[in-house]
Amino acid sequence: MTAPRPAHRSSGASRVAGVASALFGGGSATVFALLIVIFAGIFAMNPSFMEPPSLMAFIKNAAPLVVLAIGQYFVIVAGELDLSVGSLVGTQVVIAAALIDGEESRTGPVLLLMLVFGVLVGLVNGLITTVLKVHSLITTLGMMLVLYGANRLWTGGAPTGALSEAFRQPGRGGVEMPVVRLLPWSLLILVAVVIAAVVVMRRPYGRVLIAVGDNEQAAAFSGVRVWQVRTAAFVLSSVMATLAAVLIGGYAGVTAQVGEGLEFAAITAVVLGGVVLGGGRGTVIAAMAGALTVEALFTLFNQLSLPSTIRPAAQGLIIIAAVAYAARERSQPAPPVDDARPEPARS
Amino acid sequence: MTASTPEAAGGGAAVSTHLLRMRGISKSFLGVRVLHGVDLDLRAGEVHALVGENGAGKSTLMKILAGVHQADSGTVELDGAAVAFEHPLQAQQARVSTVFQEFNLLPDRTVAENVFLGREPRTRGMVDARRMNADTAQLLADLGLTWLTPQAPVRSLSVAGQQIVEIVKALSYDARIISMDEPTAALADEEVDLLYRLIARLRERGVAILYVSHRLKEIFDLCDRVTVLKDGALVDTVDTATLRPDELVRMMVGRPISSFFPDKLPGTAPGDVRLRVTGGGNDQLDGIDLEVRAGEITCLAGLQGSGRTEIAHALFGIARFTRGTVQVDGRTVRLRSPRQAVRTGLALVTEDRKAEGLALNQSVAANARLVLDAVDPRRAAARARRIPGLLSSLDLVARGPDQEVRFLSGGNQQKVVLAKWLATEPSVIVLDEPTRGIDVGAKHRVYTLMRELAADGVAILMVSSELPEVIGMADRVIVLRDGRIAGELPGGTTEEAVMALATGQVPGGPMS
Amino acid sequence: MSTTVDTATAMPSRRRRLGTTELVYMALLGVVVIGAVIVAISGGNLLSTANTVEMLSRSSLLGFVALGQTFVILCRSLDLSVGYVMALSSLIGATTMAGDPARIPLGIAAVVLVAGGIGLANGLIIAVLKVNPFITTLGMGLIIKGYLDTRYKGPAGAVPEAFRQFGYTRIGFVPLSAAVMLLAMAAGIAYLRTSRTGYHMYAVGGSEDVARLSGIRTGRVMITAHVLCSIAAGVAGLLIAARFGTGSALVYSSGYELDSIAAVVLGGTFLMGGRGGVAGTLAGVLILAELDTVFNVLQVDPFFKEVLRGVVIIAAVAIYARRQVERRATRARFGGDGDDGGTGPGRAPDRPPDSTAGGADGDQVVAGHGGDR
Amino acid sequence: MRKTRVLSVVAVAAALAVGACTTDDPADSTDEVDQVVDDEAGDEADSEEEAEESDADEWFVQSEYERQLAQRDIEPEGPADQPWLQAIEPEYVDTAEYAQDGNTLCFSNASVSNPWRVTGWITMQQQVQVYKDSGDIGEFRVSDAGDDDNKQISDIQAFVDAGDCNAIIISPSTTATLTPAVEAACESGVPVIVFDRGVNTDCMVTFIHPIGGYAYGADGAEFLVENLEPGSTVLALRILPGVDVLEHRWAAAQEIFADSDLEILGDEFTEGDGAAIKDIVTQYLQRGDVDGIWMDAGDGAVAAVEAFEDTGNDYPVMVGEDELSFMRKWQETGMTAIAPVYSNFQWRTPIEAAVQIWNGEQVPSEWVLPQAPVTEADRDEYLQRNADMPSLHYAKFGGENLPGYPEAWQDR
Repeated sequence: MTAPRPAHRSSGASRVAGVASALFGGGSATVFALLIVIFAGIFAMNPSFMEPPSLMAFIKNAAPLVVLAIGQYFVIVAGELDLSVGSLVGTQVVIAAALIDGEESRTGPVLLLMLVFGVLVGLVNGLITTVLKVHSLITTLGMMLVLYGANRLWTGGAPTGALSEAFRQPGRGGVEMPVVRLLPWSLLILVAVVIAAVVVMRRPYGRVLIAVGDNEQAAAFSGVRVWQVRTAAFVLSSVMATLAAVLIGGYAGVTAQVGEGLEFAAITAVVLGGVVLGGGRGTVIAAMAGALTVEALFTLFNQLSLPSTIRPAAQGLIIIAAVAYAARERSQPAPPVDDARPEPARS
Repeated sequence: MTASTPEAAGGGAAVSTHLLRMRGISKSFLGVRVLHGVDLDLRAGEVHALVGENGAGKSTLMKILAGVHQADSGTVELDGAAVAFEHPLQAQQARVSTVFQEFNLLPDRTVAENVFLGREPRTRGMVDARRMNADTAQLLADLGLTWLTPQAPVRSLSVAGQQIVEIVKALSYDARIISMDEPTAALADEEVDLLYRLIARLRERGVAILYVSHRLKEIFDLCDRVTVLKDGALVDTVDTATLRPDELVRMMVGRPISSFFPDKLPGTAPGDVRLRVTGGGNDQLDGIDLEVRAGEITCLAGLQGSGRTEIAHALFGIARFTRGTVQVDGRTVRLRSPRQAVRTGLALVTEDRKAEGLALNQSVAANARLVLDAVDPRRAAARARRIPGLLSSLDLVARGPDQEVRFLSGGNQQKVVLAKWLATEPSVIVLDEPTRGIDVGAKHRVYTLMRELAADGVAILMVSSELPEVIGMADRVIVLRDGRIAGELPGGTTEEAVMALATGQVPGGPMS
Repeated sequence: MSTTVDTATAMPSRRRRLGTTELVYMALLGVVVIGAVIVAISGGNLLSTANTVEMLSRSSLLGFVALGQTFVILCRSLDLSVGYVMALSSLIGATTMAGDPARIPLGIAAVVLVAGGIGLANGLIIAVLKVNPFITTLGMGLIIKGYLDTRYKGPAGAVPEAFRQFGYTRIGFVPLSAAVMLLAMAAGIAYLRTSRTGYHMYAVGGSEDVARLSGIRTGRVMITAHVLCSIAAGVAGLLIAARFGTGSALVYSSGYELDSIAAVVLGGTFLMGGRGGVAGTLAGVLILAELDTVFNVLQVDPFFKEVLRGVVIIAAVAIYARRQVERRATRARFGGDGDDGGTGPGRAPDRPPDSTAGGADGDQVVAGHGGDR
Repeated sequence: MRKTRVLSVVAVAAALAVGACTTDDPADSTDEVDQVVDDEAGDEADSEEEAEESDADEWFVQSEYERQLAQRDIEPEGPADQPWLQAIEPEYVDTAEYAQDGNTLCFSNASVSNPWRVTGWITMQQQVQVYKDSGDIGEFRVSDAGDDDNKQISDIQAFVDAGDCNAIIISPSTTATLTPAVEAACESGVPVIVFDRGVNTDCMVTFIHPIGGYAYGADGAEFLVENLEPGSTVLALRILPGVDVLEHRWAAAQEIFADSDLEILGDEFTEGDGAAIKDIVTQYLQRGDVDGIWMDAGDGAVAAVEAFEDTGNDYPVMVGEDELSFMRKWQETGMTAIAPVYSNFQWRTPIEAAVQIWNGEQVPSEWVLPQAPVTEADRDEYLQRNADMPSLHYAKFGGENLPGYPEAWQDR
């Protein structure tokens, strides 16, 4: 889970090297190194952390942020930004609590409704950004305010109702297993989401998405419907936020503060993963690793018994240092062109 | 036309001493040598061409002179004093200015603000906009450019206007040396002429000009001496007066020019009309009637802005035709987006590779698949299997399919673009300036490719501003003027005939 | 001769450049008029002295922050640490002054120094270490938050009575803080229009490469912008201290970073840098303050306010974007006179036609240059 | 290039070193959990003595602490079935000067950004409705500052400038920072009523509050001391640093824990976020036993309890709050717990006070409301009473006899 293996696709060494460099090269190497260092640090502090139940607990806690980071990755790699996910997570949990109100039978329909709402929010974000040409920072900032306000306007300021047991299962429950004691649903969901995300990014849509983030005009001239592709990225982000809301609501239940600040955590995670703000570069695996790194960092702080108050400072320092380090790697002069020698003449 | 004879220029240069002396310049990036031991001299009042294939090291040498890069070894002497520019600012302060290929202008700022960018005149510590405008107006007047206003936002200028602003900016530093990187690459012919006159004036003032160009004609028209680089090393520096064009080409590529435009492949014959435009028009174009046949290379010629690129864009749904009809293979189609155009069987190799053709941070493979991924996602994987074969048949030089295209040379980037479009198996392919800014070897491959495609029955519409290319390749030449078709000429026509139509002069009339 | 050219073209170009700013002020006027009408219908008077005073005093705090934010956004950067800088500055100011009027200058100096230092650090990390500004300032905010939470367990320090006047005195009906803010805005306008660094901020935001190749030390410009931004936030922190009578760390949770960005963008400054200015920002701040006042007078639910604010911000920027598109479209239209310089690297797909090149045509007769060598 | 690498390595190293400093020798002590606990506890004590002396002073006032603890045992004056009208040791002031016919009531609210405030705010509106119906209150004008001190200062100024408020109720968002604004309001001659958090002035007519943070913190801490074996471990979960009401609670708890044999594993800030709480508690449980949880507010108490369930640990001795989701969880699990109360019914009192002041009736200058924790003894009674109320509602909200009950609180 934590150390993704390079995929052996058996089409030659260059292929493996290519995948490896895609995974570990560029800005992404930093995040994997950092992740390993942090895990080593946690393990040194507390060897029991590596025991399956502890790891499972870690995954359960980290799952929502990883899911959010994957959603944010789609948007960032397309050259945009989604600040509304934190508010959306909060709103979705509140919607769930208010509408389910403890009734088990309502779980399914409400989940469906949340999905619809998530898609809707993503559509609005995407269409305002692509059709009305509003910078996504502003669009999603506005959406963040709207969701924050509307959610509290609806509930009078604090969430009401209660989540059903079924709703809480994905984030809290799991399958009884011998070694790990409880294999959390969230781990299974996470694995599914990561696989799906990797597949999506290897599919035509994923390639087109990155191309749009890299060079919008070239993509458009290649027959890409840029507005659709970008809007879909926003929809994916919102759907991921909805899933994160299900996981987080399941994990910890309803509190008034749920979701606050998650947008910045998700963006931080993605950027820490070497994905460049502005689009066109970075892998979804690295974004996921970024999210795990952020969560592992909190765990490390806890293991170090770092005073609660100083943790943000340490977090800020490490993020800046890691991104600076990755930027240093990237800003090295470009390798020279290959064909300084004349090409073979053919005629 | 040889507006400035090499003799006259050479005579002027002979009295000058060496203004600049670069000796043994070497430079490596990541351990790969891009320049080794290059020498270059510039005399006051000379126009000195710097030529070589893409990747020969021209740009790097220029950037070392400009202070953008620093040489790993070697010396630069200016007026006999050793200098080492670590920043473009130092070069400019030493009165060495550079006009780069990518415009270094701020579109949202005015001409004057751009000219004096970085050293705005101040009065009592405050920027004096009035003086800045007056000084700019003076500089423009000195060059006879009174039609340019200092307060005009650069965004509102044509390419030539922007180029001129660049040169004025260089002059405002009272430059002794101005290097120009492909200054005519983006200019229409009449604008080129304007540039020539400007260069003549600069030469009179004793300014040394280092002129990087791919266009041989300009080198012989304009330059006194030429320095040839190949593979990062100096080949020779010679007077243009004593040099023949084919000799120069041989120095650059080690290959005679004779085989440059390949012959038609056997069995190539014009077939059915694949693409027909009737009465096409929009806010840029009017009355466009056009037929492109299978197996035929049809060429759109005309001055810059005559509507060549606009037709390509209109055909591809980028800027649509608002009038008239377009038929592909006999069926009337409405092309409202590139996507529809691709689905109809069209392909467009755009003129600006970096801005419109490639996602530079993506791999060769990803770029080559892009159209398939975008337009036919379900069958993209299957159809993309052709791509490796296409790329190797195009002689692509790259580390592998995973190499990012920004690391490739212009020629190889163009091959990736071509592969991207060939992968769609188009029935009509529009090539907009397919050889712009690429080296001679790659150019040749593009020409042979066109012949191969024609032999396969693809209809080819080529847009080109290089007349030799038009004459050498086209089966039919359609000449545009002011957004309308000025006339059609058969293949093998003369450049004079094309120019006559393009400029509206009576054929056979005085050409210069 | 050049003077006639000057007058001939100065007008249109100036009009074009003022366009967005004018629009913002018209929007401000619109908000005031519509607000006044709605308030009048519900039986109030939006333009009463009390409400005007309220509006102005609401605007002053955000005004300082947005002023600083304008500089960095013009440079195509942004600063998410301003809220934390405000909090830290209020505490440093209040603890340094410690209730002693004689120590007021010392307190101000300490704030300017510390805030400037933070701006310097932000600028250095962005310009030298090449870290994305979003991440840099987010991280810097976290660092300051960590320090604040560790060092200060609550409000600290005391501001002497004399300094409190900064927060409470009025000159006529203009609160002193608003007057100072307006002065600072005026200074900001003058700075951008008359200082080289001001000019260079537009250049760095417009294109960092162009700026660098024109000999501008882009790093210094970026750093200057960040120092100014942090100092402006520091002054906002001093105003906080003056109004609170003490320094407070919790200011950082009030969301001034995003509010200030919204105000700047509302003021017509392009989020991607190189276009805009302080005058627009002032209008943006006043629009937000006026909206707040209207909502307050009308007793709008606080959460509904958030919704409206979000909608207003998006709508405003959508309108600016729309205008941008329309303006280009009209300029690109010309009948068959093919002189659209549509080539060249970095071309905008819709570069306008060039009347000047038309002049060139007439001037320089095409000399059959296409003739072979 | 090299330099930046060195720099960033140094930065990371420094950050890690900062963390490493807080434990004496992490490498040696990892094998024995007890050892870790010892080290940390010792360390905590050290740092308190060395560095936090000034901070402790700032938030701990011995006399006030003792006064509040004593007030818990004083029988309040007033009707027992209307605790919002009760007062502990009141010193009445004459309000004849404020008696008037005007009935515009202005209320500057800090925010309604948490469930406790939402519940109280509904109660207050219902109380206002009662007096509106009776004609005692005409207009009820509200400004919500959204937790922004500066905005609240403007809001108060706006009320003063408007000049037509007959009384101003202020629920300050922060004690120290709102003082000048409250003083300015007092100077305008309008009767000013402050409730919930205080301000550093006594210019207002009455200051309404429950006994206070020290008592709240002490209720929980004392309960832990009584119900845990000596040597047991306690984790303190706090919301935010620097908020006076919350800091007082923690200061009192620290005072009591210091005199006990309990070991405090740590105090963590959670911002009241359930996910953060659950994560932190889970991590503490991975490292060792946690016997008791002390919280400075009940937000997210259920998440803390769930962390014990999900990791298969026994329930801790729990300090929550009278928030219903916690009380229901408490009843369901039967764990040993207490729910300290920060009397939510105080939101009714300012309205009552305003009407009394307009009538020229005497009011206590400091109106100290009773504040008694919910214990196991009366837990079921309160749950019974609030059976139809949603979670995140507060048991002692005191609005049962208002006409809007129960719909207003249910359909918020």
